[in-house]
Amino acid sequence: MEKIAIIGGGIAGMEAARRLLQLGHEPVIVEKSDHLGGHVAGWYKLFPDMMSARELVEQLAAGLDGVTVYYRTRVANMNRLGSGYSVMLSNGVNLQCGAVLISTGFRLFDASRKEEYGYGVYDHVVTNSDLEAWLGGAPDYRIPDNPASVAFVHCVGSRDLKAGNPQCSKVCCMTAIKQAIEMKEKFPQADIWCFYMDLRLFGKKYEDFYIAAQRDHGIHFVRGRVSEVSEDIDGRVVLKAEDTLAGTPVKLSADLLVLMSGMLCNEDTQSLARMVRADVDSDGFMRSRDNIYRINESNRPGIFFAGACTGTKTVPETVGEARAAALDIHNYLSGND
Amino acid sequence: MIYQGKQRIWSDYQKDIPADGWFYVRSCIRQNFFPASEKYFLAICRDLLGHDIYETEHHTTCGGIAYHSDTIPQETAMTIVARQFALMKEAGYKNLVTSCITSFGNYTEILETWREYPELEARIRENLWKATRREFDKPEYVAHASDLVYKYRSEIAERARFRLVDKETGLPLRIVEHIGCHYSKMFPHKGIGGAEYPCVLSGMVESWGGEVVDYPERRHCCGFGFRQYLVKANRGYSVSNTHKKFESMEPYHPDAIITNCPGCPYFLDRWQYVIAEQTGKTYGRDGFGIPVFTYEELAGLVLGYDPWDLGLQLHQVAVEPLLDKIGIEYDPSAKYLGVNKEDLLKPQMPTVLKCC
Amino acid sequence: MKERFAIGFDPFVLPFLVGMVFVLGYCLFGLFRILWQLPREDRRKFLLSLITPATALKNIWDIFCNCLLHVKLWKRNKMLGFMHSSIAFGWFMLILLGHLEVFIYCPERVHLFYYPIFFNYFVANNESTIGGAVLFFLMDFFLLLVLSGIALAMIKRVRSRLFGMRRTTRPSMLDRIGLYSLWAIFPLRLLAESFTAHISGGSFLTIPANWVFRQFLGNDLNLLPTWWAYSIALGIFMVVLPFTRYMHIPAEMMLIPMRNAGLRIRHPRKGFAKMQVLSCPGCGVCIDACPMSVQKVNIKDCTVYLNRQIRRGNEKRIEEISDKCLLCGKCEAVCQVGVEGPKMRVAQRSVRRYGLTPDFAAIDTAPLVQAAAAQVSKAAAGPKVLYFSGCMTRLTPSIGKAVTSLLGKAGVEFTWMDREEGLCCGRPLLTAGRIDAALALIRKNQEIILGSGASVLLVSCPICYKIFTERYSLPGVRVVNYADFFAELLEQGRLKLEKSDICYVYHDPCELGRGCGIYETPRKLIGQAAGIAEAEKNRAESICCGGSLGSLTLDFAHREVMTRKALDNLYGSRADAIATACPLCLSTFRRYSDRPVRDLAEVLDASTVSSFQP
Amino acid sequence: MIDFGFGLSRSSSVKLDEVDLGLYHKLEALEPGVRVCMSCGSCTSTCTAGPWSGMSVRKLILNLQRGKDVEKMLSCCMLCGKCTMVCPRGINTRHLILSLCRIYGKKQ
Repeated sequence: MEKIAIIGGGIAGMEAARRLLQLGHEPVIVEKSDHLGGHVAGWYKLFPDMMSARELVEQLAAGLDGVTVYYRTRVANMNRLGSGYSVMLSNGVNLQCGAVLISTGFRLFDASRKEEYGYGVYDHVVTNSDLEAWLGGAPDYRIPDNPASVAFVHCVGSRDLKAGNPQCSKVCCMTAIKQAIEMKEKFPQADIWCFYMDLRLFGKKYEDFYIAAQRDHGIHFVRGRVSEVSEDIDGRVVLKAEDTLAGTPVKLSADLLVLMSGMLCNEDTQSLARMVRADVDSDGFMRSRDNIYRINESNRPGIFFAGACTGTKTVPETVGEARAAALDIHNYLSGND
Repeated sequence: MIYQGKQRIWSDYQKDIPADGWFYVRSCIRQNFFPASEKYFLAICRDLLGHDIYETEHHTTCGGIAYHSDTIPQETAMTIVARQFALMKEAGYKNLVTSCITSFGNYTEILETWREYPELEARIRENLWKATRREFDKPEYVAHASDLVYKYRSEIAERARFRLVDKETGLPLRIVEHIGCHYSKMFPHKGIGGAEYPCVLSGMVESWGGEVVDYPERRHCCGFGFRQYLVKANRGYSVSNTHKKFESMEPYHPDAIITNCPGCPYFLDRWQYVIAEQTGKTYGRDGFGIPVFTYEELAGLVLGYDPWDLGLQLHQVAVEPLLDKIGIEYDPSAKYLGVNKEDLLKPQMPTVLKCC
Repeated sequence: MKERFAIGFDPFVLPFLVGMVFVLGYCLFGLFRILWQLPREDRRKFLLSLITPATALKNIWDIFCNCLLHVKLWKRNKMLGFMHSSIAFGWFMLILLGHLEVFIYCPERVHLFYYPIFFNYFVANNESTIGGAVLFFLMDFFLLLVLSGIALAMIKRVRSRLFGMRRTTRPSMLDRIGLYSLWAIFPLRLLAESFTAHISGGSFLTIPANWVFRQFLGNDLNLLPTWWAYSIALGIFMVVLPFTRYMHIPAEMMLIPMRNAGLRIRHPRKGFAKMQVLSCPGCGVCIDACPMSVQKVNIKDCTVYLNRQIRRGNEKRIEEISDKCLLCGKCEAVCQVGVEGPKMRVAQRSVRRYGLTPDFAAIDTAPLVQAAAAQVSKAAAGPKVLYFSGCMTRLTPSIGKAVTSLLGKAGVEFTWMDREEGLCCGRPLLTAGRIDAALALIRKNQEIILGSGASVLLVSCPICYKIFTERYSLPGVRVVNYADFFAELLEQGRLKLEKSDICYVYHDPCELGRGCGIYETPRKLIGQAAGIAEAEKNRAESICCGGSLGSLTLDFAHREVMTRKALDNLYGSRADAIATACPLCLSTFRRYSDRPVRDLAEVLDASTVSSFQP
Repeated sequence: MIDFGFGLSRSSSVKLDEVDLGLYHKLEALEPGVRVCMSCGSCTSTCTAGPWSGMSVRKLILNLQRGKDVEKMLSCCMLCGKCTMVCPRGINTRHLILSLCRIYGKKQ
């Protein structure tokens, strides 16, 4: 039985560990925080089924009996040793592994970098993850008790050269619509506005959400990117955008502004990549051997990827990829690659 | 254009048209614009081919033109239509054939509305009863007269004296077909060939020897559009749309246009004169226009009826060049003679568009 | 001393004579042309300044310090300074002493201006006088000085880094000819004087050399060829001089009086600008200074190349170079002769023809005036403060918020002129060379500001501040930069700061530092509010953030590299955070910085402890 | 010619294949960035001149691509550079505008 180091205990790491355990291996999860589940653990509900994110994490955790998990631990060093890898952890443990799975996920774009949106400057500006935490029950003083209007701005730190990320983060359109619906359900009197550049609703049932948002919830969609935000005398946020379809500049005073922060590669991932000389792609994420057929494989033998460390992914994509990675590792270790 | 592609679409939009037992309702405006067309529809289909088509002098307008011009509510139009149905019932017929495209659209629309809202039909029954003490049955089948001519096109072809070919070269004539908007654009399944590629007229053209011209603005309205023409302030809009069609068909050099609607042949014909006066441009050969025919006129021509009996002298655009091309004999001096051979006098000729 | 030849002439002086006549003629003609090109009032001003004792004295002093001693270069790099001043000053002294010799020993030859140059050939030493010995010693001494300079120059060509220069310009063909002939002149002079020393006399350098040479080459046949060679080298140098970078030697001597006369660039190619172009020595100090030079593709776009292309008349390149520049002003700050790179470029841009000209007539200022006036009149006693934040500050709302907060804490009532809608200050148009449009916009803003009834115009953006102070006519309104304003509030005790533990490195924005000369106030303020560190390149040598509106063509990717370079300079201070005083620097740095970037107002606001109690 | 009291109205549709893109192509050569506009409208909403002249770099680019005139729109541009700052595709909008102003000159 060979050890497999799984770096990152998000949903990708958890699912891969569960499957590797089933395949008779000995996965070890290295998690930098004090809990498993990563970003999803802080999420409230998952589209398109509006499943509870906590339930998903609990389900995944239930399959981890017998898996060693090191919390608050980082990889200090990692070297090729024989046919496997020697992984030095920050807690002093040294793992001898047959294979390494990098499942370090992503980080959210720091919305305060788009300073024209005033995150951290204005009273009523939150990000998608702030809102999700609040929906999940965490108090947030920035969210007013009874907002008359809520504005969502898509593509914050995505498709934006100035923010250093020209890529589309792909899940934000759908997240915005999901959250818009949730806000409308919480505040039926409120006007909800979505400011988008393009609506990219590509997944199963996503279009249904869009139609429902329009038809059942009366959410307003404006095609135009918000260029600047100011604060009025009552502390409301004033958005300026161009309604590019009508061809006129528009202004909106809203009680709450939600910024759909994009997904970027985790900096930790890049330092891991340097340790084993795995390639980093032009978008900052890890480079797979190809982006069609071997997304789970790195250019180094025995180093595998799962989840958002190779690019923006939805939850089902991440979980599916984790299973595929587990199978790839199993085949790699049993030599029938 | 992939012909097989069109055929595949046509196969989805075929109507099973009964051969006989038709109750014929005429059009309000055709009798003024193209007075011989309806006469020759009956002459060809009933008298020549021997089909059972009945008409009564008691029927009225269907109300469609007033309905589309926003002058009467739909319930009024429905009650008028109900009366026609009552006349048909009284005459013992079950199939309705209309001369007018707008009537066809109007009847179809009303029947479809009643199907969706039976309570409306009940109310109309009541209205009709209160107003006229008549009762009606809904027709089993509603067809447009062009549907019938389409159905009988082979019979006509068999008896034809002329074919739609250039007598000099033997090549088929290039014919533009123009379908009235209300034929199938509202209910594609009610038209032969559907709304995108209707084949009701192209079928006739092909079986009579001609070649159908497909051009980009084929689907576009003739420009009549009821309010667009009827209100003078909008008339520029009307002629602009006709102009757009002619500009689009011009590169194909069509020999003739065949239509199945009361308004279309009128506007495609008369606006050629107006466009010529406004832009100095004509679309036919040698300064002539492109002649526009109703399907009855074209059927009459191939069957060898006299062009002046068919009323072709009432066209703005001269038909003589086309008659010459096909080789149809006619007496130029008889063009402006009336029924009793009295001289109706030659009208004043336009300055730009060449006429004879 | 006695003359060896009664006619006082030998054919070998001809090359020198030709060169001398040519260069003098050329320079005089050029000078008259430039004077002719000057606008009338400028010409008057210039000629007047020449006869005004104060400026005349200053001219002489500046020429002595800059052209001969190269004082500025000494400050930059000792080796570089020594090299230049040894050659220039040594040569000057050789010429001066040569004249002195002629004046003393054969005054009847004073009118022959080749005589001092070739003095040693024409005379024979008959008696050793004390004076002669001193002169001979001095002549040898200065020749040695020049030779040491030439030696350094040769080393510099191979290893420019020893002289503090990472990159230098590539000399053109003619430049090389000039360079090699210049290098040849002084060794040849040494050779010629050494061969002649047993006749003409000499000193510590030439006498021993003469003795050595005579051991090998025991006759005087070598004498004449060396003088020929010396004369030819001089002749070549002077003939090519007008077409090489060495033109800066005569040109700079005229540039200094022109600058002292207060002339400004009025035409991109003529007059004062032409003089600047000719004065460029092509040293390449501006290459290292230029923020664009972090990338190889942009190296040939700094001021030295602009001057070179203007001299060559390469219009396409002139336009490219003029449009690309960020106008950060650093090349001007480091330039040894005072070529005004940014102003030359703006002048180039200003003559460009556009088919479309902005027209601001449609802008109705009345509602803006009314809105501002209504607010201003509401303010209680004291100065009526009108705050102009500028366009860019809308994209960095934190500045406006911090300024508002600080003014509130200090109890200053104010009106925010462009909080909702506002006009641009006009500086971007000005720097793009669209001067008439800029002036039209300035008039619009003047209407608003004067119409509002304000007495103080508070400006937080240095880009705006510069044009407000330079181009606006606002009688009765005091234009004040926010750094100065906050400093005053501190002095008056209306703001109180408590030092935080954060250590900031202050980035001098180009427009505030080099542009307006404000270096110390922001530092003083930050020093009171927090710790302060200095970057290696700071103050007048601060590196542009790369976001400047000055450049018309630089694209985003190229700017990013510059920003990162500027950040590296700031990181070098090991400060926790970066402070600056310009919205454009702020947003540009924030885009890439790995540590917090704050505006001066934010830094102050965070450290303000007590509020003003009226 | 007869005055009928009505006449042909010009079609409002743009024939894309017949559009005169001369101006656009000239601009492309001077400022290739014009090609990557994704019509997000950030430039328009942030525009300082917008309230006075309807200036919109987005519309400007689109109009050029459709062969329409853009002269009026440019009249109030102050070159303040905010549009350049906010453009997510990093287009040098100021250079774009200046280049366009120049091309207009050459056309006449």
